[in-house]
Amino acid sequence: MNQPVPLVEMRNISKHFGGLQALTDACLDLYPGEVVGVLGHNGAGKSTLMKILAGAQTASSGEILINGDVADIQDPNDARAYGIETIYQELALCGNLDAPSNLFMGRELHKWGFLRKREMRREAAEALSKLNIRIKSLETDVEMMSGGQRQSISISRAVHFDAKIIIMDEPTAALGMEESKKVVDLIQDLKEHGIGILWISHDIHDVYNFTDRIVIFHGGKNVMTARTKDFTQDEIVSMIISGTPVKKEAAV
Amino acid sequence: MNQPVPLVEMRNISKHFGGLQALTDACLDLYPGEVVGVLGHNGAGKSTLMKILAGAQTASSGEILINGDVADIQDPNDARAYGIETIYQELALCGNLDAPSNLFMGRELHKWGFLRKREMRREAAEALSKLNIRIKSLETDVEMMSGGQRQSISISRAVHFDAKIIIMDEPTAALGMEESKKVVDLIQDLKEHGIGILWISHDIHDVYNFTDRIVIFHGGKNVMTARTKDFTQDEIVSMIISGTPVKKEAAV
Amino acid sequence: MTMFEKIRTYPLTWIVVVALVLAFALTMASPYFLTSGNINNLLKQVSIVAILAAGQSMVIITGGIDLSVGSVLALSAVTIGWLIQADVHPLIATFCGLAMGTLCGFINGFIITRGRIAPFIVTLGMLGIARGMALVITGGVSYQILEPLFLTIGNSKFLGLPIPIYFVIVTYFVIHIVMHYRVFGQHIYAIGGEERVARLQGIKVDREKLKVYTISGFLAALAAVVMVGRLAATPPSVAQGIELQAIAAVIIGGISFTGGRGLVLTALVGALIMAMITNGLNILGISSFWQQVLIGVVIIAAVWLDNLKSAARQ
Amino acid sequence: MTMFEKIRTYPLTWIVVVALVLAFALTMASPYFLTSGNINNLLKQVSIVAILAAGQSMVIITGGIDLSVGSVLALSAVTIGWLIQADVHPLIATFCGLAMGTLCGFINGFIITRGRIAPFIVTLGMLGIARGMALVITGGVSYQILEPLFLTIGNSKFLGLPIPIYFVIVTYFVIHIVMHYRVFGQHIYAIGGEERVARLQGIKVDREKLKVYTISGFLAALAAVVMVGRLAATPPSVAQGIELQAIAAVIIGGISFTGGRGLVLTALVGALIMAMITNGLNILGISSFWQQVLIGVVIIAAVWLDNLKSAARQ
Amino acid sequence: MPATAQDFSLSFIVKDMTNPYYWRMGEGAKRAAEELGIEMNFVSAATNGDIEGQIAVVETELVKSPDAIVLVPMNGTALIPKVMEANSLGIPVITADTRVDDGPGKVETFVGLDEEESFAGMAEWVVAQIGGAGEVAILEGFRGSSTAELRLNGMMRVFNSYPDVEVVASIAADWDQEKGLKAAEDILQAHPEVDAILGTNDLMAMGAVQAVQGAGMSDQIIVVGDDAIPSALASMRAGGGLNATIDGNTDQVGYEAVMAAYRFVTEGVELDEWIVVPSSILEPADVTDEYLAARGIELD
Ligand SMILES: Nc1ncnc2c1ncn2[C@@H]1O[C@H](COP(=O)(O)OP(=O)(O)OP(=O)(O)O)[C@@H](O)[C@H]1O
Ligand SMILES: Nc1ncnc2c1ncn2[C@@H]1O[C@H](COP(=O)(O)OP(=O)(O)OP(=O)(O)O)[C@@H](O)[C@H]1O
Ligand SMILES: [Mg+2]
Ligand SMILES: [Mg+2]
Repeated sequence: MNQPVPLVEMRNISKHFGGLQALTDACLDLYPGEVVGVLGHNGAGKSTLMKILAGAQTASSGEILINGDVADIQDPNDARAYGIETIYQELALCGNLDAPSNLFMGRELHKWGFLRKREMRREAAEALSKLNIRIKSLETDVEMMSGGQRQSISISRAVHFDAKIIIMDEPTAALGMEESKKVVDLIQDLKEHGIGILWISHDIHDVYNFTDRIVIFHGGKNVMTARTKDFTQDEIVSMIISGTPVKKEAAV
Repeated sequence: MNQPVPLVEMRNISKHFGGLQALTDACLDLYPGEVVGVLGHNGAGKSTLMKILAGAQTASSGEILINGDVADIQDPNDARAYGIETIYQELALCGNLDAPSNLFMGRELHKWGFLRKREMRREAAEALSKLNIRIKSLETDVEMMSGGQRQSISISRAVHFDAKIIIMDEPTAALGMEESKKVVDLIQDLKEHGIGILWISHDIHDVYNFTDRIVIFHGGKNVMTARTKDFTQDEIVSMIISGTPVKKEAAV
Repeated sequence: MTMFEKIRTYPLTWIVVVALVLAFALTMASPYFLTSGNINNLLKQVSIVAILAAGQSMVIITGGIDLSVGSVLALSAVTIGWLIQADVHPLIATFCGLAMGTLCGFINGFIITRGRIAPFIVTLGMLGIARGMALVITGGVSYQILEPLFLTIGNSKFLGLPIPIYFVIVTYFVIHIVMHYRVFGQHIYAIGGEERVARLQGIKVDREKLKVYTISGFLAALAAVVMVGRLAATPPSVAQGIELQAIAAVIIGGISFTGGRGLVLTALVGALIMAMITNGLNILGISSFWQQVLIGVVIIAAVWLDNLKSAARQ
Repeated sequence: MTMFEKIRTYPLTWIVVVALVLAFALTMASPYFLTSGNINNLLKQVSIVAILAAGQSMVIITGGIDLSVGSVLALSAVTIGWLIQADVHPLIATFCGLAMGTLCGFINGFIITRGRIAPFIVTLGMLGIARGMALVITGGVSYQILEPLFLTIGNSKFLGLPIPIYFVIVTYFVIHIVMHYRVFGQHIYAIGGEERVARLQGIKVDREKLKVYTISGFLAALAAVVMVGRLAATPPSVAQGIELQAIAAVIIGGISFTGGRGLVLTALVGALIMAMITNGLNILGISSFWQQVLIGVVIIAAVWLDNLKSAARQ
Repeated sequence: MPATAQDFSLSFIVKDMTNPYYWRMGEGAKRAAEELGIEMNFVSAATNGDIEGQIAVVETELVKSPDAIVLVPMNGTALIPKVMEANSLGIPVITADTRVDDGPGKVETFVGLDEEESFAGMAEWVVAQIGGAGEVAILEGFRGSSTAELRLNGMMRVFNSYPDVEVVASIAADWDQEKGLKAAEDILQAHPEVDAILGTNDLMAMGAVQAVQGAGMSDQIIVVGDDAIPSALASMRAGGGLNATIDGNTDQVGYEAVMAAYRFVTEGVELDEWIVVPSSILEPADVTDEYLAARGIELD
């Protein structure tokens, strides 16, 4: 078989927190230029799996391959080195800092260690304007912003730097319609640039229309991995809720 | 005119944070047994208005009437005394405590000041089960829970005590389909019991189907208050985005 | 959770193990350590810091700090001494001493909650104010207290244990009940976890904090009663810097400055560890130069050992 | 924002106003306060705490605390004294003293970050260790330092101002630049704001914290150089309890324990307020009994006044 | 220089007014000031050990340009620069109770007892009480203070000269009563055979008395202190407590120091290098009503 090498392959990832088993032999793969929807009920383990890929947590067992090679992701810096960017469900912003500071956190523009504040401000304004978000003053601390404004900053940050893999954990949960639309457009745009996207969402409609494949989890276990269009929306919904795969001839 | 007295009437509420004007003469009313959808783009001021009603913030100017009488809401306790319960967009949970503790926070069941832990556990389990949420152990600290699990706790808390007015600020943002469905059912149920509900959401579909009236904000100002079914979904979307009311003969 | 898991994750388990390790090391190092006489000593010596640590741990769980306990202790002690000197009945004097400490704690809490001033600043201010008042009242003089009441507290035993340890037991028993079985304790944990949320959920944050600081003041005064018993005197300069010991006991026990977490009982073990270190070094006759070095090393090592539990948990 | 609004909300504005109010009150109270001699005194007296407060404020902005600065100062001072006593060239001795303080700070940071131990405990441990080492090195003896280098630092003036104040100016200039114009400073604010987030965003939290504690150690050693100049001696018992003053200066300035916020320059004003209080009370000849009371009251009042700014903002 | 007493001003700077020891020195100084009809500022740092605090106090006093300064330096070396500063301002400095080290600072005279000799005397007294042989323990003052060092040296010199006397423990209790109590309790555990505990001040000694009484060993162990503070005297008078203390006559130190300063400034006489104030060992029998009356102390 002459399949291309997957950008990411997560194999048999298990994770337990003390006595609680959050993930059991979870598997997932992602190819370049592909949008994969990660689905599942609340508490299914989606965010946990994504955090493991992002280096925010470490798996109890299992392995991760990036471009076909085993990758050792111990912390967020390792993940970044592999070109993985993440929009965390909890947003991961420093409330005490303003939007540009959050956007460039850990990757500040500088000259000999001196911050280039003006450039960062300009670039941040530009990046945010792409999402159509109205932020009255870029100097406001993020903790004073509305839920949607904060989410936009988090999204802008993930897409601003050249990533190869972007993890989006419910990126549009707090966004308005117009803003959500922008994010979906953005996803299409990134996809065209060959970036692989893992997209967690509870909005089955968006997922159905804009993902190439879906992975469904239930209670920390894989239920099904398939091309999105192989199933109807209702079938997908039923799999998410019941946790048992719908039998199909066309299933991959 | 023989109109019933509104449960809540907010008149000409303005709010500025330092130099930033978040609300300008915002008005809103809510009748018993009514679900009012509060709509607007990100940063429109929806949460700010709700926080003012909930006593979490105080208005710079304007007045609030509860059952036709001017109400002085200075802090969350005042709001509670009027029977107002709130699901905050930021959830307002103590991450260091478990679900029952959060559910009963400030209203612990007790006998002569001694906690009735077992009763609280039992009631909490019951309340959460209504929302169909899977929480593996009620002893887990809330900060270790998934986004959806946390949101469910916040919802359960608001509906568990006998409220007259419930503010729901994007209550289903982090919920799965099934769980969202439960919340919508819950709203219908509460409505039948004569409770007034203010529901902020960006999900125009749900809002359209399950609200009696809508209030649209744009940049901190009222755009339109109307019976939901007087407009089409598309018209509502266009008002949210443009901020200008669609002209209609039928407008209230 | 299995029983083993439960024991392993219970906050007391590891710190008690650390204490036992230390006790074992000291027993090996000196034949005098594990004598009944010395255990009695240890119990007496730990009592004052332990009582202060109980109050301090409540304060720290709310996310605050109380630097004034040493000075409040001194002020309460001299109040007792001064009244006894003036021929007031010792029980009334004791009552007034307790009232004085409680008042200081109340003032701390009042200023912190009404003035919205950081606890560090307010209690630092009180540290100066209470100490100064103690000196002003006495003119710097230490009264000798030969009342049988206090001599009994300081020197007698009951059921084979020195009296001060009963003060400690009662204190921790009550505080443990309050923190884990009463609504008030529940509120304290909520406030320490996220004060904003506690406020939104209708907890009377200011009132509860006021109570906590008042209790801390009361316990400082209770410690003063033990101190007067032990010294049979009320020197106004007593208990300088003891606040750092009380705070260290709390933190060694595993209660964190971030608030909202921890078991008050661990502070007792923390206090015991601190007392064992000094007692052990005194017994070993280690030069006081090296003592300071060793106390520093052992404190860090004890907490490091205690931290291994989280490593084990991962 | 209007210009007025900007000035009004700038963190320095109110605390400077508080300082001016205090200075005015003291000038009214005593004819000696606003004499050039006394202003010189004040500048000399504030210098040591001010230098320590600069380091402390960085530490506090990361959400930590450094209790060891007083002891580290003493250890650096006796290192200098001991080497000079042994006929080492004073510049080399100074260098070694600075290295010693820096090393202590590094050890603090190392244990905090590697051992995941609370800064309070580690620096409390170091408080004992460094003080003990200072005593061990010297055997408790204070060396007399009559090197012109140090006598100049302690007693000379340059452009009409005492030399120590230049140490302060340079320190605050550098730290201000670092905190507000360099990537490192940006990282410190991020870590203090939300350490978890900083880590997720790829900031090398441990490395940055290590640097901060190392800088605090270095500044303690720098303060030691000034101290040696002022005392012309290196008593190992010097600077006991000065950490509380440094911390108080930081908090009075308006930097909060929660971390992530505040302007380092306010710590300088905080230190100045503290120094003015003591100096003023000394000048007024108030008995040291009442002094403690008044210092406590004025500290609380100063912060309360400063808090009015937030009230005004609401 | 002022010719009359009315405008003569004097600054008397002690270590720590909260200690009864310096309180008593102040009493003597005030008596002298009253007799002379001069103005005196009696001041100190907030706590003993706060060297910078005392330096700040000296600096402040110098701003007021007094005619003379009496200084009880907290540290023998660290106060030299301030003495020099006074010298350069032409303000004469007299030290009392504690010396400043030899060096560039010019001190007109030192008024005080000989710490080393006083404690050597106390050590001799203890050796005599225990019959020339036995175990003794010492509660030291604040390590690094010159007073603590002199006192320790005086005692060690004597004890070392008796081969049958063993110093089994020497613990720093920082002049503090509670620390003295704890240290003494621990000493009694490790060395139950100890025959005498020497506190280098009365506060620590009183702590030791409590420890000894708590252990029920009052009959076997001698406890001695220094400073003759009121509670120590009370304990001696009550019996069964403290066995002896050194009376350093600190009120006389204060008195003599003020007198010397006045004479030096107004009469311009050269002062002796050391104005010695004698000390004595007080035993319970010495604490008579007359003694207490002379000290102005009421005990009940
Ligand atoms: N740090 C933690 N400690 C303990 N349990 C955890 C922790 N993080 C997650 N869990 C548990 O693991 C399970 C999976 O959580 P996760 O956040 O991955 O769910 P999710 O699929 O993202 O759900 P949601 O749709 O609600 O975001 C949940 O039961 C949760 O309680
Ligand atoms: N505490 C605050 N301080 C300063 N500005 C604030 C504060 N809270 C809100 N704002 C500002 O007020 C405006 C309205 O915010 P609000 O949270 O009410 O928006 P919203 O309509 O709820 O938006 P979303 O749909 O994103 O939740 C925003 O521009 C926000 O930045
Ligand atoms: Mg999730
Ligand atoms: Mg909102």
